[in-house]
This record gives sequence, structure tokens and C-alpha cells, in this order.
Amino acid sequence: METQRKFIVPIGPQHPALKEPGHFQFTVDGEIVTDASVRLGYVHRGIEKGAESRNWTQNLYLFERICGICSHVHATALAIGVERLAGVQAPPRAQAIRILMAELERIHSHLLWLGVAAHEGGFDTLFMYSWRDREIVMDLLESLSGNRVNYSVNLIGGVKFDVEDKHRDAILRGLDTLEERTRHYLNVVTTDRTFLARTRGVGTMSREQAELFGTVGPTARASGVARDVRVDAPYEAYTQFPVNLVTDERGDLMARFVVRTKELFESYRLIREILDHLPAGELTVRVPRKIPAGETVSRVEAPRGELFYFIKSNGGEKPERIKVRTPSLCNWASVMQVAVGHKLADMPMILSGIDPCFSCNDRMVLIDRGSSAQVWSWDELRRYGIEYYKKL
Amino acid sequence: MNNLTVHPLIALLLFPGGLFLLGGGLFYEWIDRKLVARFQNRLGPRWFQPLADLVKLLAKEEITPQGVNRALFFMLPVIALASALTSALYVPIAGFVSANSFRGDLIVTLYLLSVLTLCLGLAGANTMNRFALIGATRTLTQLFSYEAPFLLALLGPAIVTKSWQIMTINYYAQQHLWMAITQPIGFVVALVGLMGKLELPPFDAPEAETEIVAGAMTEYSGRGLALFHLGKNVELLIGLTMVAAFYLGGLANPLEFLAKTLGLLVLLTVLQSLFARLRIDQTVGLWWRAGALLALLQLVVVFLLR
Amino acid sequence: MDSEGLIQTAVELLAPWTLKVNRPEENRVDVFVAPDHLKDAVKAIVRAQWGYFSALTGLDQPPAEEGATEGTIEALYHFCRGPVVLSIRTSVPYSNPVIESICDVIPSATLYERELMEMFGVVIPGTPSTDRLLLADDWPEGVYPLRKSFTGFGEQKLEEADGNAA
Amino acid sequence: MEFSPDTPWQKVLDSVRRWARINSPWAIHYNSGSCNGCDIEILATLTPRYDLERFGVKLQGSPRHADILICTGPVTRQSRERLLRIYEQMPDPKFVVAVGSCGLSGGAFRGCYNIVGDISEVVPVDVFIPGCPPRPEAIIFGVVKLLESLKKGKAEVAAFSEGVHA
Repeated sequence: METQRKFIVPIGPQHPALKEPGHFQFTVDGEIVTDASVRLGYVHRGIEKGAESRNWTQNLYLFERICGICSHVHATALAIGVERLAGVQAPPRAQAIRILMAELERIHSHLLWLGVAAHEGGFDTLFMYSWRDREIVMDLLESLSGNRVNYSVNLIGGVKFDVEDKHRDAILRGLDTLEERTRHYLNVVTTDRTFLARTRGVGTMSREQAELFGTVGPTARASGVARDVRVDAPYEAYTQFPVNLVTDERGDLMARFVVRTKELFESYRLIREILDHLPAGELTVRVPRKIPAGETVSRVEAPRGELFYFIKSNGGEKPERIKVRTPSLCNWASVMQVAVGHKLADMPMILSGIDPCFSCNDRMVLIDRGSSAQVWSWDELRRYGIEYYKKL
Repeated sequence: MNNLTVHPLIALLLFPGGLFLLGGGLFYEWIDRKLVARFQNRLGPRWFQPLADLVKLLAKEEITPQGVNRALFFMLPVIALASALTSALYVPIAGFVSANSFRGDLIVTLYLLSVLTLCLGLAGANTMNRFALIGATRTLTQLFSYEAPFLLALLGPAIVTKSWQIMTINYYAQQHLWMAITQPIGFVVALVGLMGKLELPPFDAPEAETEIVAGAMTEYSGRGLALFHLGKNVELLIGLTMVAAFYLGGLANPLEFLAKTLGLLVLLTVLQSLFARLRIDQTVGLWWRAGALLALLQLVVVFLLR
Repeated sequence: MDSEGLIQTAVELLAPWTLKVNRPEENRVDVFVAPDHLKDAVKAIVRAQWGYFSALTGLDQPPAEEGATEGTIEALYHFCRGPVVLSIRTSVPYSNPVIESICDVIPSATLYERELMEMFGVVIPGTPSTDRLLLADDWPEGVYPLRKSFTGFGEQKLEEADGNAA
Repeated sequence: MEFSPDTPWQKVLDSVRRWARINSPWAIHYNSGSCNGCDIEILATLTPRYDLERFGVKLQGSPRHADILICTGPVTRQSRERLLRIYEQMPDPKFVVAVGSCGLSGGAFRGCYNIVGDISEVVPVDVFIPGCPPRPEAIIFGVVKLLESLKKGKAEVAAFSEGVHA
């Protein structure tokens, strides 16, 4: 048996350009990845335990800050779950405003990801342009809710503010410019040669793999898996405003870019429809402070995929247990499995392909039987990969 | 052609040599950063930004990491800047006759510019930081890949003028039609070779911020970093002057010098902000497959037509 | 196949091992299964391609006040298909919190199992990697934050916690 | 020749050095447990609409090249040691800007078990920028405030004196 060179790549915590520290270990035999595991925890704050010592409205404030990019979705999931436990239903206008904000947040999250993924591939101009256009949607969010990020729209039982006509016109104008810009980005993503060199055929995940590993969101849809909570289990006002699914068959990195860009168009269409048929009525409904005992599961479609909330209440003011499974955890699990068998030289782009909430690279250890452990950087490993290729 | 002869000491310290070059290098770096920012729809830095960066870096604390050869650690930036400055003596800076000129100074200039890149590679390898190690290997790999095509591209005009002396090529280029028109492929390879030499995107793998932090210069701070930056700026200035002198019909007077080099710089900046960063294996592949062959083709054409 | 039909198929699939079936809400079904039958239940669901494995929730039921009954840790394996959420529930006593790993059936379940292990102290034999997922490296052994018995640290309590960790 | 900081020549040197430090503050960003709301606002300050580069601020990769450490988030147990290591790697004179209310007081996560508290418990902080997240303008205002404090030479002398060593 060829000597098993255990070659662990810890991609460690601090990343110069990106946001969040995580830590990945790939075990490699030669060039092919044989095993991969992830070690999170740098951003683990113990929120689920914290939730058990806060009452429901405080929890809404806390759960909005699990992730800065998709804060509205977390709040919506918690609000829906608690309302279901309390046996109340948010008024139709509030439901429509909730999904309006969810779609605006999806636009801002996808544009942000487009820029960051391009930055990861060294395409700074696309990063600057996509983030400049993202400012349009940030202004819209701010004019609606008063804050660019963490807009805390939700209350348990409804929403805090209304969408007047001046908001409506501003949103419609903003969407027109955004739509025209997104058409340009779709063109760039599908035709720019240097970009395609880094994305076409990289990190391909077949449909069966996507099914088996339980991937969610755009990553799954890029492999042809028709899985979208807004379509499978329409919640809030998605029943009145149906979403049509954007899928792609190729399953590689380029497909993930294309699916997310096309979803932007879908969000524009949806927002225009919501604004045209915004139901009248008040914004909130009374909810008792003590939520009756019971358990519920609330699933919501975050920009990165299905967000799963399990809420258990023992009838008091404070929840018994709130379990949050973020979409990135599923995607990590799938990427870790997909990484096996892939070349190591493609790892950075594969990782940035699933729009991770954590991405980073730092250290790497080569443990060679008989020799001392050397420490290589993530990129040194890529170098190793490239040298290996030259010899082939 | 006013072959202004200046006292050699002034030439060395003040005019085509030291002070003017450093100032020119900073000025060109500012234009480059400003243009890239403007292409990215940003405002970009103020005019004195590179100067402020330089002075601040000189005033910072100098950290020497352990396990590093101290002498080498201090000497490398100095050698890098020195080699860049000396290579300026043979090149018609600011349109004046070069301070010193002899047969074969084209090869010497190119060699001196490569010494700068070698110092960078050595600096990376010297420090124990793994990013620097990776940056060093990348710098050297890229050096071997663009050096040959860049040299061949510059040989085209040399062969046509039947001389290896930069100044004679400069005179020849002034009398005849622009080499960029007679030898278009050579011009393209030289330009793209220059981008490779200066590690501008899409060839900036050696200092890819998102991947290897700062490449070979990760461990340097304060004076060492300042000298390396200066070396890079001077290299930018000299590279532009050489390609302009060879392919854009020579540099007779300062006005022409300014116009042509800035024109080239704008062209470089446009290319720079258009492309994503190529992986190191793609860059090497591109150079050996496309770059070398095109340069050879150009030389063959030059031989036949001569 | 509407949601009622889906629920029926799920319940039939798990019939041989179910101890109790519970319909807490519309579109949701809980199936209680003994710990050692869990793996067969999960295999049945995955082989029939009923749905995808969506989440693994841990619930800590501390012993009742008078301490007669022993505390239990309940693990809920949630499978989703369309609007329906099937939760396979097993509970294990504090004294021997052992649950069979399902990683050979669903490879990506390793992350969820690692989280269950470090947060609730459940022992999962057969899981590919048991090192920490979320907790810090310098977190004392044997302290499981999501158990009701854990009431948070002050810096000084940290040493105590080290002391009395099982 | 005896070195005394008040000779006229030295004054000129000091003012030049201060001018350079004010006009080219390079920054490095570290996320010690933030929900990345503040981080995307920091990145937003580099984009065309706010563009910090016009003040000379450039996001650097390596701590060696940076003067300002822009740190976000309540320091989690896991990232405390890394935050310290990055702070020590930065050459003098160095400054720390804590962005977001998490960095100031642990923010919404105060009291969670994995939180060490705010950034000033780990590294000395020069400027606090409150807000959850603070707007890009607020972040720019914080950086400008830091630069102004440099003008008065408050921080700079202290940093210079203990900064110079072998």
C-alpha cells in the first residue's frame, strides 16, 4: 500500500479580505482530497443558550443578529414559529411586507456575494461595481426601515412600519436600474474568459450528490435539485405571490453564479408584484406575553438556503429551547463531501461558491511519515498542487 | 537632438538618477492608483498619497522576525532599490540622452531589473513566514515565465537597428516609422510582458491579497517595505520608458517622454482593471504557450524582412 | 402526493420500529423510536428517498424536581419533503447517553452529530470525527453548555466547572 | 550627539512624521466573533460610494503592514488568542478601532457563555464606534477622529517612545 501521507490542510481563522473565521481540514493523498472536515466555533457565541434566559421579544432582537447579511430572515422564522405556537396569524398586509423585505434582503445578499466571490478570484472591478449597485438596495432598505443592516422589521404578531406610496415609487425606480445592471452582470459571469477559467467545471456536484448530502438553496438548485421552501412549503404571503424556481443542470461553480444572478431577476419580479397588490389592513395583531406550551418547526428560505427553526415553549415568558440550523451548515457538510475526490488546487473557488457565511484560509500542516510536520500556507498547498500538475 | 551632457555627479544624484527617479516613480504610482480607482468608479487617492505612504513607512518600527538571516533581511531591499536605480542610467529618462551608454547596455538594464525581482524572491524565501515562502516561489516562477518572451520582444527592434545600445535604438526609432506598427506582435508581447514583470493583475498572483496576504513582502514592515515599494515604482517608470523608447518611435524631448509613457500607463491601467487574477499555473501556461511563440514568430518575421 | 399522503407513507415506512406516533401540527409528524432502532428507521427513510435530512435537534429534559425519574436527552432527527416535516425522536437516559451514528447512511450528518456530542454530551459511536465543532479549544471537558444543569460561567466559576466535570 | 526631542530640526522631523502618519493610515480587519453586519459595513466603506482610499486608508493583508487594527465583534473564547497575536504582530505606532456595539460591550450577546466581553478587555482600544452596525459614514468619522487625535500628538508620542527598540 503506498505510504499513506496524511496531509492535513487547516484553513485557519484569519482571512485578510473576508469576513469570518472558520477552519477547514482536508486530508489529501497526493493531490486528491481523501477526507475533509470543518471546525467552526470562532464566531460561536452561545446564542441558543442565551435564548433560554431572554423573553420572546428580547429573543427577536438577539436572533436578528445571528447573521448580519440575512438578519430579517432569522427574525421572520422566529416570529412565524412563535405566532404559530400562540395560535395567531399576522395580518395579510404584515405578511406581504415581511416577504417584500425578505426579497430586498435576497437582492442585497446576492449582490454582496457576487462581489466577494469576484474579489476572491481577484476580479476587483466586478467587486467594486457590484457593491456600488448594492448601495441602491441598501438605500431602499434604509428608507423603509431606518437601518441599512439589521433592519429589525418584525414584531411577534406583525411588522413595525408601513410601505407608503413614496416608498413604492423609490423601490420601483431602484429596481429598474438594478435590473439593467444585473443583466450586465449575468453577461459578465457567463462570458468573461478569465472568470470562466476559474469557475467552469470546478466543484461539480451531481444531482444525486446534492440530494444525498442535503444541500439547500442556490447550491442545490445549481445541481438541478428543485428545493426551495418558498415553493415547497409556502409561508406567509408566498401563497398569494408564487415563486417560480430557478434551477440549472450543470452543478458546477459557474452554474451557482448563474442561478444566483437569475434569482435576482426573480426577486425583482416578485417585489413588483407585491407592490402592485399590497393588501390593505393593519400591521400587527395582539400576542400574549406568555406563549402557550408546545413545539413547532418553522422553515424559511434564506438567501443561502433553507433555514430551520425548532422552537419549544413551556408556557412561560422564556423559551424552553430554540434550535437554529443555518443553511451554511448544510452547505458546509455538502462541500466537505464534494471536496473529496477534487483537486486541492480548486478548493478556494469551491469554498467561495457556496456563498459561505465563513470563508478563510491560513495554515496547513504536512505530516509525512518519518519527517517532522511542516507548516504550509493554504496557498503553498495550491503551489504544491500546481507543481504536481506540471509533472503529469 | 539636444544631447545635454550634465556633470556625472548631478546625473547620478539629481537628474536622471536618484531624486528625479524616486519622484517620478511616486508620481507614476499615484497615476496608476488614481486611474484604477477611477475605472472602478471610485475617487482614488490624493496626489501626495504615495509620498505620505513612503514617509510613514520609513517612520515605522522595524521588526525582524526570528529565524531570519538578519544581514540578508536588511540588505535585500537596499540591493533591490539600488539595482532599479542603476538600470535607469542607460535608459533615456525624460527624453534626455542616458547618463551612460555602451554597446550591449540593453542586456545590462534587463538584467538589473531582474535582480530586483530576484531580491523580492529571496526576501520571501528568507523569512520563515509561509505566505512569504509561497509568494517567493510564485514570484520566481513568474519571473522565469515572462522573462524570455519579454526579452525576445525587446530584441525585435534591436535586431532591426542592428545594435544592442539603447540610445542607438532610440535614435533609429525616431527616424523611422513607429516599431509598434512595423512589429505589432512584438509590441503586444512587450506590453503584456511589462505587466507580468510589474506583477499587475491579471498576473498579480505573487501578491494575491485574498490568497497569500502580501506575498514575499509579508514579513517586511517599515524601511524594508518602503524600499521595496520604491524599487517597484522605479521599475514601473523604467519599464514604461524602455517600451515607449523602442516601440513608440523613440523619446527625443521631455514632452514626448511624458506623453508616450503616460499613454502607455493608461493602456496598462485599462488592461489591469479588466481582468480577474489568473491562477499561477494559468499564467505560466499562457506565457509559455502564447508569449514565447508570438515573440519567436515576430523575430522570424523580422529576420525575413530585414 | 399531498401532505397527508406523504405523512401516511412516512408512518408506514417506520411502522416496524415506531413506539408512538404523534401529530402535533398540520404538516408535521413525530415518530418515537427506541435508540437502537434509530439507524434502521433512518435507513428506511433514506432508501425510500422519502425526503432529505434537514436538522438534528437536541432536547434536554432534566430529572423532575423530586429526582425520582432520571433525566433524559432527546434527539430529534428532522426529515423534510415539501411542506411535511417528519421528526424521528429517540431519548436516552443521562446514565448512558449512547446513540448509533447515521453517518454511513447520510455522510453529511457528521457536523450535526459533532454538535450534539459537544453540546449535550451524547456519545455517538461510529461517527467519523469526534473533535470539537463549535466550542473553544480551551473549553473544559465534560461541561455541556446546552444542558439545563449548565448555568453559565463567571470567570471564577470556570475553575469550579473544571473541578466537578464528570 | 545627545538626542533631545526639542531641537528645531527634531520638531520639523516630528511634524513631517505626524503628517505622514495622518495621511496614510493602513488598516487590517479582524472579525473576533461578529455577526458580520459590521464587517460588511467596513467593506462597504471601501466601495465607490464611500471610498476610504481618498483618506489614504488601504485594507492590508498582513499585520506587519498595518497601522490600524479594525476589530469587530464580541471576542469569543476561540478568537481571543488570535486577536492578541495579530495585535502583537503589528509594528508600532499601532492603533485599534473597535467597530460596533458588540466590540464596545458585547452588544446583544452579552452574557452568552462563549463571549469574553468587549474588545478592550483583550487589546487597548483607541476609538470605539457604537452602532449595530454603525453606518459607513460613522466608521469613516471614527477613523478621522483617530487621525485628529494623532494631530494633537497625544497617542503618537507615547507610541514612539516605547516603540523604538533594537
